[in-house]
Amino acid sequence: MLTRIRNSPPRYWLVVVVILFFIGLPTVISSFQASEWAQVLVLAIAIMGLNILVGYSGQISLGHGAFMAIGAYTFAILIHRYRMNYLVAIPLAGLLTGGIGFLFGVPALRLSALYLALATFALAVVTPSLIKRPAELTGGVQGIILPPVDPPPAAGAAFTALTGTPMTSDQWIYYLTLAFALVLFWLAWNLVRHRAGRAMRAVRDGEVAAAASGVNIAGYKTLAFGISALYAGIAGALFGLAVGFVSPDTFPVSLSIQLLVGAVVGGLASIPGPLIGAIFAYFLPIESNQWVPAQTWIPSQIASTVEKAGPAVTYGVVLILIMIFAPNGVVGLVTAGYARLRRRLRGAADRENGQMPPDPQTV
Amino acid sequence: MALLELEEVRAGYGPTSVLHGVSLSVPEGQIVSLLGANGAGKTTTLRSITGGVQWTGDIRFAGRSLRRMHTEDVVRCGIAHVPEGRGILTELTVDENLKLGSHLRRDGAAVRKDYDRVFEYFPVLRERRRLSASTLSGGEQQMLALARAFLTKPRLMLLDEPSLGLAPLIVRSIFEIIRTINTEDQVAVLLVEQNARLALEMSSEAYVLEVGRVAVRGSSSELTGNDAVRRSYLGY
Amino acid sequence: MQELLQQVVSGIATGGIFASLALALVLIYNAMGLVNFAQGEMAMLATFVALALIDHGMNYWIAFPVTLVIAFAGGIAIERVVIRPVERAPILTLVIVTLGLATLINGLAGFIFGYVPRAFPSPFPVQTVNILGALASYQDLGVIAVSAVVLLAIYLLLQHTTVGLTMRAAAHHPEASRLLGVRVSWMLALGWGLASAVGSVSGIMVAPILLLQPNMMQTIIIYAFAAAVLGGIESPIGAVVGGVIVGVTVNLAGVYLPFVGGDLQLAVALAIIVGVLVLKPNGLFGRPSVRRV
Amino acid sequence: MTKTGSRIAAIAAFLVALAACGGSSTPTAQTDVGVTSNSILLGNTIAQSGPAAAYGTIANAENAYFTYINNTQGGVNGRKINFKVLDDGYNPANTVTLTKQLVEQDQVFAMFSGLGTQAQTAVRDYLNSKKVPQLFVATGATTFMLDYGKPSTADASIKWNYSIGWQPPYQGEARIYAKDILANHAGAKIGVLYQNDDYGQDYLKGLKDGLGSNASMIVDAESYDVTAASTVSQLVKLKASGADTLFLFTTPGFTIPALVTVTKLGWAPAIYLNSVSNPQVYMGIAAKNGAALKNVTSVGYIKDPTDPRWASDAGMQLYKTVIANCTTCNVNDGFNIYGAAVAWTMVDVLKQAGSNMTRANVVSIATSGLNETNNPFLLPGVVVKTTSSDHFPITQEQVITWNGTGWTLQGSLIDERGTIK
Repeated sequence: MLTRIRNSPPRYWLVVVVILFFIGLPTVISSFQASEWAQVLVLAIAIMGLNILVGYSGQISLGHGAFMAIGAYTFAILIHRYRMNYLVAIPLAGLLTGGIGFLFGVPALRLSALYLALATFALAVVTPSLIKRPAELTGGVQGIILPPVDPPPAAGAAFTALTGTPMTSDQWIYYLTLAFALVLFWLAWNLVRHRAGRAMRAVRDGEVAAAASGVNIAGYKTLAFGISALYAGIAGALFGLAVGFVSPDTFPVSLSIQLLVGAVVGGLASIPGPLIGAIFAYFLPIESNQWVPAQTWIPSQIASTVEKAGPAVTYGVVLILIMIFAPNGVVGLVTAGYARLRRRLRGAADRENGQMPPDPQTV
Repeated sequence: MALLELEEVRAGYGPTSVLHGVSLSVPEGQIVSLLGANGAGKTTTLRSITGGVQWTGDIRFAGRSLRRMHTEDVVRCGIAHVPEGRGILTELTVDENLKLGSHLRRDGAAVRKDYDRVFEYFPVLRERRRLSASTLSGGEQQMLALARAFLTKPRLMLLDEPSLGLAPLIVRSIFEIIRTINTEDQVAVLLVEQNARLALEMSSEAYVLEVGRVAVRGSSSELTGNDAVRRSYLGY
Repeated sequence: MQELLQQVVSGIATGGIFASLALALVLIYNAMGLVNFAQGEMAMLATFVALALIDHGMNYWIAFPVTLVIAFAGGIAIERVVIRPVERAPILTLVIVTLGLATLINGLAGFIFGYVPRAFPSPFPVQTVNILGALASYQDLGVIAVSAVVLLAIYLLLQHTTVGLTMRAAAHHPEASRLLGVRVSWMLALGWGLASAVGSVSGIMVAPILLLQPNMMQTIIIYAFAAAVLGGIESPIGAVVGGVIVGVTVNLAGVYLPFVGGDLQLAVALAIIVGVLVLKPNGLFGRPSVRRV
Repeated sequence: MTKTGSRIAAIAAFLVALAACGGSSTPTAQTDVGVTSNSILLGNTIAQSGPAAAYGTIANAENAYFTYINNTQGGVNGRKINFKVLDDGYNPANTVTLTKQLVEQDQVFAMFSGLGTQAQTAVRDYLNSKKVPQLFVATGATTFMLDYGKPSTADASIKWNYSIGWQPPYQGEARIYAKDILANHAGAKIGVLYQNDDYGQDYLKGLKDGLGSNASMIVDAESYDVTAASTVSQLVKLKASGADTLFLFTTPGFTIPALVTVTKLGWAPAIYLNSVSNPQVYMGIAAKNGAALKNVTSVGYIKDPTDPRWASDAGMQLYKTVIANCTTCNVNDGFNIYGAAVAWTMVDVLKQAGSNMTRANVVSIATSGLNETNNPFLLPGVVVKTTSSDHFPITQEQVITWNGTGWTLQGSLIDERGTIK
């Protein structure tokens, strides 16, 4: 066992360090900051779903926020109307959204990537008014307020033992989100290296060639849509739990754009990409409104522009620049750099299994 | 000094290189044929001349190097390239295809005269003028491609296997017209052909490519006479 | 009955707005096989430019063509700076770039011009005229007339001018066109310039009705998508016919279908998009697209 | 992690201040989180980007008033008012996160004038459970006044006794319209165009309750969604219903095209306009676009900066000097004088709290002990009053009619206090 650990590739060590970092985080930061990091993990889960859809099956969804909305509302209705325990409601909401995604995947099969982008974008724009219509179910415009969640005694005691301070609801929600994130990231990684993942990448790289070699195109495209919706559904449910409130205006078009920016910045065909993308996509609007104006070294003219223009301008510029200069996002740059470094060190162009860096052309 | 000169041209597609140092020249007003088996690099040679593929070495046209020039600029220097598959725009009408040939020219009167000559050479084009180019047969499309190339008033025509897939009767008439254009308008021709016998009849000089290198060069009469060359490279 | 006619006429008017924006979408699709997600925001920005010109005392009938020229130049500039670097990238990259462009323009317009709705003059008087019993305002008829003129201009340009011919050639066979001396990448820029100009007409027509503010075109673009897709994504005539059909359908659905009512009209557009793409992807006038493998 | 460092310093300073602040004359000077010896920190979330950014200027105007008070009177009882405003882009999810930041990280004393019904309902439970005052929310949603003290629908253990509104409730305003209709247009046939959200529905409910038994006067009510391309089809239906009076419970972005469409359809009903859409700047846009604007009625409770009547009024002069502190504010924008007026009440409450600057005390004053008769920015006679049984700060409004260039006051103030149960 020891030998296996000692010579396992450095990437496994990196993963372990990252997990330990996230587990220990709440003990050093305030409860409010824990709630912020919980929302980062929520975005990461949704982006992972988008990543599977876009990065691994070549289909693009510009309306991923809509699936988060479905997940959040399913969760809220299960809790508010049917008094279901939230721990059960989260996976249930995820599965239901996954089912809806699978059904939406069936017509999506017939659409080319361009038309699918168009249809999902229209869905994102229409989502708020679709939610408002069944008012008696979704609470219409007022939305649904969810009761705060108290940490269970076991977790509370463990946390207090560790840090000496009582565990707040935000910190508990953080750990719950972290748990779901770890499971789903592990699932995604295995999916990638498993037959289904390779088949999905075959669909992305050359649909016709994949069909010729017996890959059931329809099945995998729908599967990819279903899985990405499952991820978005769970993310939506956790989002509802963290915010404690769901309403039509909580799922505007800009949420789908924020997810896309996260997926693109992180890197569309990588496992760690969504985490980095989520951190960027979450803190960008907040810090551009608060941190940037506070910096004296930024000329006031630029600072006030960034502050007043809101995240839209920065998102737009980031989307364009990343697509032009680094289509595979931050992780793409790192792996490309890392691969080049390895090649220079080892001289041999060996390709690791699993983490196959995609060739630059395919996004 | 020849109209077109290739010097140690290397070219290929990404990592695989096809031409390994090809040198050839086409004198003003002459017809030169470029022969060789499939995959020898004939089409790649033409495509490197008109910037369709990355190349190293040097290519000069009328003394000017074509290095790092876009295809559309190379063509504007007076080179007409009828590509493999003829490059006919089937969504457009015959007339529109022809217009694409003459759209760069400003000499109105000369253009009208050239249109009349084209319809004289290829009467079928006048009948089908309004119809979509997709209604033309293989031979008629070849005629349209040739007519369009002629209308650009080139100094050099690069023809990529004009005889491909055509009945011998039609091939004979097309080659006749190529000769007429060459003699009447002093248009040089670099003719890539599988049909070696016909090509050698037409051309004054010939090159034979083998695996991206010039294996044999010489006047067409020498090559036709030389049995060894004929048997091993030209297959008849 | 009179009320039905009234709804149809006002539907045709809103259809005219959707049609001119859909026309812009078709132009870019024809140029490079891409749906430009930023078309609506580009139209909105052009309308703000028009308003700035008018506010500086320029007569409406001078400001209108001047804005078209500025929009044309803007379209070319956007293509040269933002689209050319990714011209050969896969379609996903291009879609993300145009979406980024839309977000950027919307944010900038919001920052520069603010979100307070502004009045925009209409060249046509508000009085109404009685057509077969239905009251149509000159403004509605004006919108329909301008959209028809724009379609005719685009049709003539594409079908009966050399520039139009080279643009179509570059769109269908870039390689073959290059061998005939056509500067293909400039043709794309030209396509973007034209689409931007045509799109700005839609903005200028809708501003007096919806009032000019940065989010003016955010729902209009969805209706324009529906119009372009319904009409057949590569057919200019389809875009106008599609626009009118969408305008009338959405208007009638809003009035006569209780389920739709006032608030789900946009969902009707979504239903049209998904329905057409699934049942008849080529729309009414589109040609089946053969994909070379 | 620098934020943690600065926070510990803040708490230490606060404790020191608490122990040492026997300076002021009053016996036991109590203070609370967010209050230091020389400052009080108030927090606010409002939309300063995105579709609702037009409202963002309210917070700037409020800040201008606080700056005016800090500069001229050294703040309240020697404590300067610091006002931290965060932009939530009108998305309730952002409101929740930013409010938590203001409460837990920035340690504000109270939240003041948060904008948006959904946004403020999203944080009401959180603020009440943390006992942080949610004062004078910038929305006319009746629930913030009618449901004061009631248990939360989501968690009964939380009571809504730390939240209060300020402006007249939408339902109160609609009742005033009903009174006006019953008094002057008894035989009217009413058509209503309303936005399908709580804002529009609140108005409609107020109108129906106000009309009471003859609510049947409403012949047709048409709704629209914020994503609608236009409301033409709804207006055509309303005209066809034979209505001769039209109520527009619509936001400015939809009111103006509606007014234009009505003229375009050759229809000239008596029009009732809700107060959110009646600022003079919007009426000007509608007129410029061809709207006839004949026989238009609305209500007001704040002085209109563009009304020549107030040109030499002391309150208006004060407003002009106050607003000078805000570089980006347009002096004629009705939202800005609204900001100044509500900030005036806030300062009034802080003054009354005096040295007993605790959250509990400030809340009890604001929700049950207000009796403000001299707010210089409100129409003369408008009282800002709350008692232990009535938590509607402002319930009086005056009917106004459009005279082609501005609004003219009609009759006298109508008071709806106590009518909303």
